[in-house]
Amino acid sequence: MALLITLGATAGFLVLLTFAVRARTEFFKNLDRRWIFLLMLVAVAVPVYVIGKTKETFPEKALPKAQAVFDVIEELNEGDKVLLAFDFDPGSEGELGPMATTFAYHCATKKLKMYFIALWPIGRQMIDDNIAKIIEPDFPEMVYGVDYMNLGFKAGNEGVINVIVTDIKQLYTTDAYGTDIAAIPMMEGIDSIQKMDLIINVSAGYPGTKEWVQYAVTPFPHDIRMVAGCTGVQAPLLYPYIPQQLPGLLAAIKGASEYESLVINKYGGDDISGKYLEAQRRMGPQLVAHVLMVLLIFAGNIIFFVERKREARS
Amino acid sequence: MKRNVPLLLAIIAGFVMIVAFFIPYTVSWGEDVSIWFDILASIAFILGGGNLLKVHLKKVSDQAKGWGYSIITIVAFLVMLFVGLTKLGVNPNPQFPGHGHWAGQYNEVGSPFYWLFESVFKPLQATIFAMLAFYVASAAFRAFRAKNMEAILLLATAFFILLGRTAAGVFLTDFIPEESGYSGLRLENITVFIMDVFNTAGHRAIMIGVALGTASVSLKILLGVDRSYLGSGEG
Amino acid sequence: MRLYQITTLMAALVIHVSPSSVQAQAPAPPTNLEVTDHPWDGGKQIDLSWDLSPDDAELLRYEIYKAVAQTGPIPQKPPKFEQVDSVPAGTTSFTVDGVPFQVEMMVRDLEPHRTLFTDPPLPENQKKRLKLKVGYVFQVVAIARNGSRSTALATTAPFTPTMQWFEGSRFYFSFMTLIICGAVVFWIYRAKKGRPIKVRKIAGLEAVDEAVGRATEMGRSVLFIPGIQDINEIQTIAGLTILARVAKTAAAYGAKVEVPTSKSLVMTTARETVQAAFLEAGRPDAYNKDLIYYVTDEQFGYVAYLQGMMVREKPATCFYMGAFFAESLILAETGNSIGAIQIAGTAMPAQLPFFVAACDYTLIGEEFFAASAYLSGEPEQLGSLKGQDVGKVVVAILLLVGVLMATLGVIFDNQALLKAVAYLKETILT
Amino acid sequence: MSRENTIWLIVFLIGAVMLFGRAMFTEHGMAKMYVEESPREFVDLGDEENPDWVSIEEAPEYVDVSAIPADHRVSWKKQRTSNYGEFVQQPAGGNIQFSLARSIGVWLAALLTLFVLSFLIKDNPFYKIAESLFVGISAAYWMVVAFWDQIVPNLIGKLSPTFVRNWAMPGLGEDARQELLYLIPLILGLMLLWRLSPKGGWISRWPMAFFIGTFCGLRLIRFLQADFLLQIRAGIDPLYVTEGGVFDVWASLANVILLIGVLSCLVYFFFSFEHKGIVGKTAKLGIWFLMITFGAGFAYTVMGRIALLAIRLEFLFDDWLWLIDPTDKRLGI
Repeated sequence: MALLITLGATAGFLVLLTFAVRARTEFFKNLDRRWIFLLMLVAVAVPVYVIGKTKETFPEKALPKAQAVFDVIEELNEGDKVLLAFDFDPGSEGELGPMATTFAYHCATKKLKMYFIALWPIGRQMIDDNIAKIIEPDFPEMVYGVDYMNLGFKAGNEGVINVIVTDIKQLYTTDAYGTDIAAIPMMEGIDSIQKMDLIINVSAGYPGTKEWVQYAVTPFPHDIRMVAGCTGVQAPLLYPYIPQQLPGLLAAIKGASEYESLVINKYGGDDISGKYLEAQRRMGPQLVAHVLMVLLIFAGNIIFFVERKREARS
Repeated sequence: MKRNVPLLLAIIAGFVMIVAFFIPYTVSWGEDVSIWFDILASIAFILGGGNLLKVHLKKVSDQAKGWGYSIITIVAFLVMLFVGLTKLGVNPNPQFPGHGHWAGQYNEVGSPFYWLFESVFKPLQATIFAMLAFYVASAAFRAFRAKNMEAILLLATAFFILLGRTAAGVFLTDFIPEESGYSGLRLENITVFIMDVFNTAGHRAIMIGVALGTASVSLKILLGVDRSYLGSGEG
Repeated sequence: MRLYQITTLMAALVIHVSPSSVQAQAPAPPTNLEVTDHPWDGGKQIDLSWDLSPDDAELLRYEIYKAVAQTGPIPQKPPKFEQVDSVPAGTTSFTVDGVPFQVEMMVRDLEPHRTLFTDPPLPENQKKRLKLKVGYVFQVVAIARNGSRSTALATTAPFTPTMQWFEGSRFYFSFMTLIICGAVVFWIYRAKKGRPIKVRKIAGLEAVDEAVGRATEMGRSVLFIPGIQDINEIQTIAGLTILARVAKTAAAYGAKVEVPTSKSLVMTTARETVQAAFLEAGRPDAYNKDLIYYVTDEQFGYVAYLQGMMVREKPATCFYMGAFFAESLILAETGNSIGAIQIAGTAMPAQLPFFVAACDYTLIGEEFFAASAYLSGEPEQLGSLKGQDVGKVVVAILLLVGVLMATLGVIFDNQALLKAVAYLKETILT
Repeated sequence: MSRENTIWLIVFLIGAVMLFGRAMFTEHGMAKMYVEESPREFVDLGDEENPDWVSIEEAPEYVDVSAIPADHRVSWKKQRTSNYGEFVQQPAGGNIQFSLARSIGVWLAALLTLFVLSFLIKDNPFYKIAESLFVGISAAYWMVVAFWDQIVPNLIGKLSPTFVRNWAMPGLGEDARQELLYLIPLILGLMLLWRLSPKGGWISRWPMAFFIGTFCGLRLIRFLQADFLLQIRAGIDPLYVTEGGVFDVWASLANVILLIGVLSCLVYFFFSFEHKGIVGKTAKLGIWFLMITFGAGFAYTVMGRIALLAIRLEFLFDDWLWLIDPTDKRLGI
């Protein structure tokens, strides 16, 4: 039924558009792209506003890749060690911020030990934001140095991974705040990241998931397990690594939203703060904008065919 | 001296790195050199920053078109540099309070550097990035026209994935039961199939090709066949 | 060093600690556990072998445990065994990975044994790190189907792996590297000898000269963007090689080439390249180094500058050659809106769709690397392309053989074939 | 002034007046930012030789803190970003207060966001301001980051750990030893900078050649291992797949398509033959596969880009205009 209505509406729209294009071919042929910009702005702004006001979100259904990420983390037990590598910056916070939030929330509710690390200079700020936003207010019982810690940023890109995969203390003598590593209780016995039970990477590009796979997972397939969340651009590149090197992957805001719904449905309870629903909220503008994109593609083709027909006639 | 020494340096360094990979004792050399490179790139900021100042100062002194904007660039550059390098307004490190502000974090919350980052750098970076939302729309409108088989495949794939990755995809093909043998035809599952199979195939081939291309370009440089990076040999 | 290697009292401690809880009908343990160094490795692997337990038929698996047992005078805690892995019943050997022959230790961890260190004495600095040679002890436990465990079969003395001069696990890889590099070198050599090299046309490359020519006619500039990665990225280097050709053509036509860069080192190298190109074209006087300048390291700052500049100066031709990220579409769309001819080349698969959608010509992945060879027109460079093709043939053969073996193996359930496939995947192709 | 410009000016003025009115005369104190400032105070209980700093809360009771001279005390306020909701609900005597600097920051951020978006209409002075500002700020930003995160710890810190420990990195372990090996990058760096001198600029080619050579070697190996070998390995799968003893049509089909796809794309990349005849047909199939790949890549990226625009608009609606409050920062105002 839903299909029929949608198909009907689309067909109606297309017919109308075809007539419009025929009537005003010149206008559509040289369509000022600013009209498209305006449509896009409206398509995103209106749902952002409406959802921001009503706080209603679309239902989400988790697909296998997000489910796999969730399952891998679910398999861990209280006290297991997780390395959270935040390799992104404010530019891609729209996509990756919700993932980072949900990862931290999931790990914190499961009482995993969290080790934050960043290969991007600004990643360090993302870690601090995350701690200030999630752990400090909502998990006040967690103690820095015992339940979570911040290794901070180290320059050197994949070189850093290459070293810490066998010897973490060679590069990290202090944590992000200048405390001697040896004085931090949860660093006891951690000589390399092979001691981690899982690596979670949130990545916006280089260095990121690909480098973690190449330099950490590939050489130590039995000792290092990893799941990742990445931007839409990167996702297709990482598919060849699934499932051997990468059991699960959250791709862009959609993946974030699926994972978020899994975590919140299981642990969130009824009265969950809006900050944990960010990805699902963002799927609203996403839906409208995607539909707009599809209609634009249709429209472009109608213009193309009408034009071609006209040219053939003349 | 001007061309042969550097060429020799490149050749030796390159082949040493290749051989080192197979010898356990030397396998970490590559990491050391990577760190050195990052240091060199940091030192090179003096060249870049100097060039930036030179270009804009020249514009200002020539009163070239738009020289007023060059003043903004110069002032912004110098202010940010000063605030950051002097750690202006940064609190001491609570671990070492006696050390003064030099031991603090250069981007501490509340410091002027942080303020500039939050209210200028961050919104500008994120907004320029966000402009892509508009550009993808206009590119799709213009370029995705069914001119030939290639274009049809491009646009059809984009079409399926765009729909399949939102609630619309689930909604549209909801009538196909999930447990039935046809569940593969549900839009979200078509998306997954395209990604897993066609996309993987394409990317795998591209990756293999890129690896070969990289190896070949590297070899050409290491054999001295391609020397365009070395310049002319003139001073 | 001598002193660090003293083998001490560890052996005695090995036997009495065992994770097993012996039950009533416990199976007999395996016997004759032997430890040998794994050949051809970086001193991080040890081979274990044992004789089957007499009760092997009733066994489920063998569990393997390892513990560090220092060979030097280090605090002697009882060795803490941790499980390495488990292997199914009937197995008699296992290679333990991740057992480095030496580890780094802080002086304060050795402090209780300061008296032992007379030659050389321990440094005063408590946090000083020392490299110490270490050994390992192992246990193998048989696990029966009903879950009961045998007593542990343990090694008697700590064993230290040794580091060889060649990494054996990379033997096949070195062989593969030799084939591919050898093929490239062979064809370059052949081309140098003057044998003709025939290479297919690459769409878009013919357009390079034309595009520069058009810019000259229109009296506008040529914009060349070498990507946003630094000079340590091969794509940037390949991009600069193409810049050499573009600059040479532009010098010959008298067109202006503008190269804004986002890395200082790329600016430096690009200046060398362009200057050389102008010299080669016989127009050294026309070279203006101010046209090659640094903008900012920030990706989007660079893009903000470029899109503004493109709209204002309206270059007639834009080249995007190098490593690109999100900026690809911003550049290509802006270029499109000002009606420039756009030629892009990159090996960043994620950005290729945008260049394909918005540029006139796009060099895809390997084509981009090939372009530099192709454009130079030198036979040696073209020869390298032939070498690359050999690499592709190797891929095709390996893929076809591997898939054929795997398929036949599955259809006829032939264990020998399946084992061969596993060897191919796990040993040769790693 | 052209008609278009007049219209824009009027639109801007109306917008500005509305914003100002909303900010001044309604409860929606737009873009007001709040911070929590917690005081930190430390005193030095040691002497000149051996300073012993403790926070004032941890000072032993027998010490009369107030008697410690000013040069043995340090105090500052640590800032935490807060919000209107917390400000209203804080208990009496709380430390959350209005921050003028932060509020101006939000306004600046919002205006710069609009300046950049205005480029979509056409190039204009506002965009030019944003652009010049961004170029200057970001170039300096990365220089500062390079200085504090690279030069100080990795160069100066290696060459003179004592100096760096006393100056900017007191947390640098006592075990940090001088590593003279790091003279090499320093010397290479100086050679590079020699370019600035009027004569002998060619010396800067040496470090460049060294690094280009090194990375050629490194990348050659890395790419062949990670992308070449491992991709072949990943491609070796049986074309006949069984699931629990039963023939699995879809999985088998997927593997067949994968194999054909990879091989035909490789044929497309083949340089030795012209794309004619059977080679041409296979190459064509390869292009089709590539096009599907690109279509998928395009659509995936669209997803991400829209999310980026959404978060910018959320910032404008939420933090700046106080129109929506999805994360309950302002008790639903």
